[in-house]
Amino acid sequence: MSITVKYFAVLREETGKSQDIIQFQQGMTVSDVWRTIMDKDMPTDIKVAVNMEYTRHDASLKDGDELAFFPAVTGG
Amino acid sequence: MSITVKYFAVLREETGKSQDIIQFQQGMTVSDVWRTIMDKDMPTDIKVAVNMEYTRHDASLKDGDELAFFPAVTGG
Amino acid sequence: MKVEITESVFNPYEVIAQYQSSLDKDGRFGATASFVGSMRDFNDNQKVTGMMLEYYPGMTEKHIEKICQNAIEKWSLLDVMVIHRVGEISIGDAIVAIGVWAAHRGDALDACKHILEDLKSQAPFWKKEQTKEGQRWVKNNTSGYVKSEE
Amino acid sequence: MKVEITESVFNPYEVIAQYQSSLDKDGRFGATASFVGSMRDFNDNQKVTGMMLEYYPGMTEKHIEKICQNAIEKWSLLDVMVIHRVGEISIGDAIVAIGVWAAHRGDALDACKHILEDLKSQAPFWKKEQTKEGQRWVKNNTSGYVKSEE
Repeated sequence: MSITVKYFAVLREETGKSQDIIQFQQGMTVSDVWRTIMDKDMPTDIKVAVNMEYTRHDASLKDGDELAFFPAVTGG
Repeated sequence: MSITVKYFAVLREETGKSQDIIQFQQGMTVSDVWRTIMDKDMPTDIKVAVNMEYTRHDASLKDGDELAFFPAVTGG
Repeated sequence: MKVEITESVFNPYEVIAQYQSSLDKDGRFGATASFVGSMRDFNDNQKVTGMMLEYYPGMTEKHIEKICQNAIEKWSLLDVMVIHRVGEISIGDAIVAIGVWAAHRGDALDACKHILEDLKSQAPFWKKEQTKEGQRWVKNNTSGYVKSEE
Repeated sequence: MKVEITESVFNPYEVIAQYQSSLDKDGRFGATASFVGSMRDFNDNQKVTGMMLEYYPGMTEKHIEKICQNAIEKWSLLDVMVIHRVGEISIGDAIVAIGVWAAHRGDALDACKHILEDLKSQAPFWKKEQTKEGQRWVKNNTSGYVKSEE
């Protein structure tokens, strides 16, 4: 019963890690995970993907999901 | 005192020639030249260049001009 | 700026890459937009087997240079090149290649499209297609979109 | 369709020409639009000396494939390829190359621009620039036009 959490770019640097494995709890949303890990509310400009698809901050999670947090993208 | 007249594409084929040299007459316009050579009025869809610049059917000519008649362009 | 009319088969990407390497502007351009027009085997609902492209030596080059110069002034471009084939052309051959170098992508892409549209509507070239039923002069260029022809 | 992420320097025109020669669609496409984004030595009013490009392995490829698929459906395209560099990048290096093959020019050019804009606004890549004053994460992509930055 776990969720993989990935961090990219400035978030990877700020947290000092590229990945966490956290305990999955029934009814957990994306922003619940952020609050659990960071101990503060999730800023509105953070981008989120679940299982490599963009999603909303209030999206519900399920056991085994891969969650990713990252800033605005700057490729191309 | 002459004007060089060039024909391109279907006009070159219809007239059976790629170039004429005609006598220049004071006050001559592009459509006057057409009428002199073709013995009929100039169709509105014929394109005209004088000295390699697009111009109008009623443009005046001067001695030594290079005049060109051609259909709609289809390059690219 | 480079404008070239050629009777020979050319490899458009080699020509663009070669011209770029002559520019000595590495680090200044962030965006290159290019367009290559090639000969299709189908036009106006008919199978085409070959083509002859006529032009107006002198005027054609001059007019394309003017089109490029206008684009350089309207957008913020670092350089532009156009190469256009004339004479006898086979299926699959490149007919035209346009390269546009700019600091930014929007300028490069918009200018490339604009140069192409100006070239197609104004530059003195005339296509004569070979079909099974014989030869025919192309009357007008198409709109540029599949959907508008359906 | 081809989507590739690479850590190696690539020659964009060679990649586009090679992919085209693998297509076996000579005579079907009349139009190829391409875009190459290269690393500039200047951004946001500062001299840049190098760059690191981070991505999200798996999601990045998947998302670019989706962008291409959407474009293929919206316009009438014959094929699309995207190659994007990641890792350590030097001034003048190609960062991204997009190739779009279509029967007609409008479809190819419009789709190329659209794919690029989608890629820049959505595909998970992050640039960290090296300047004399140190490293900095790029916060947002520019609008794409010189004029909007003046």
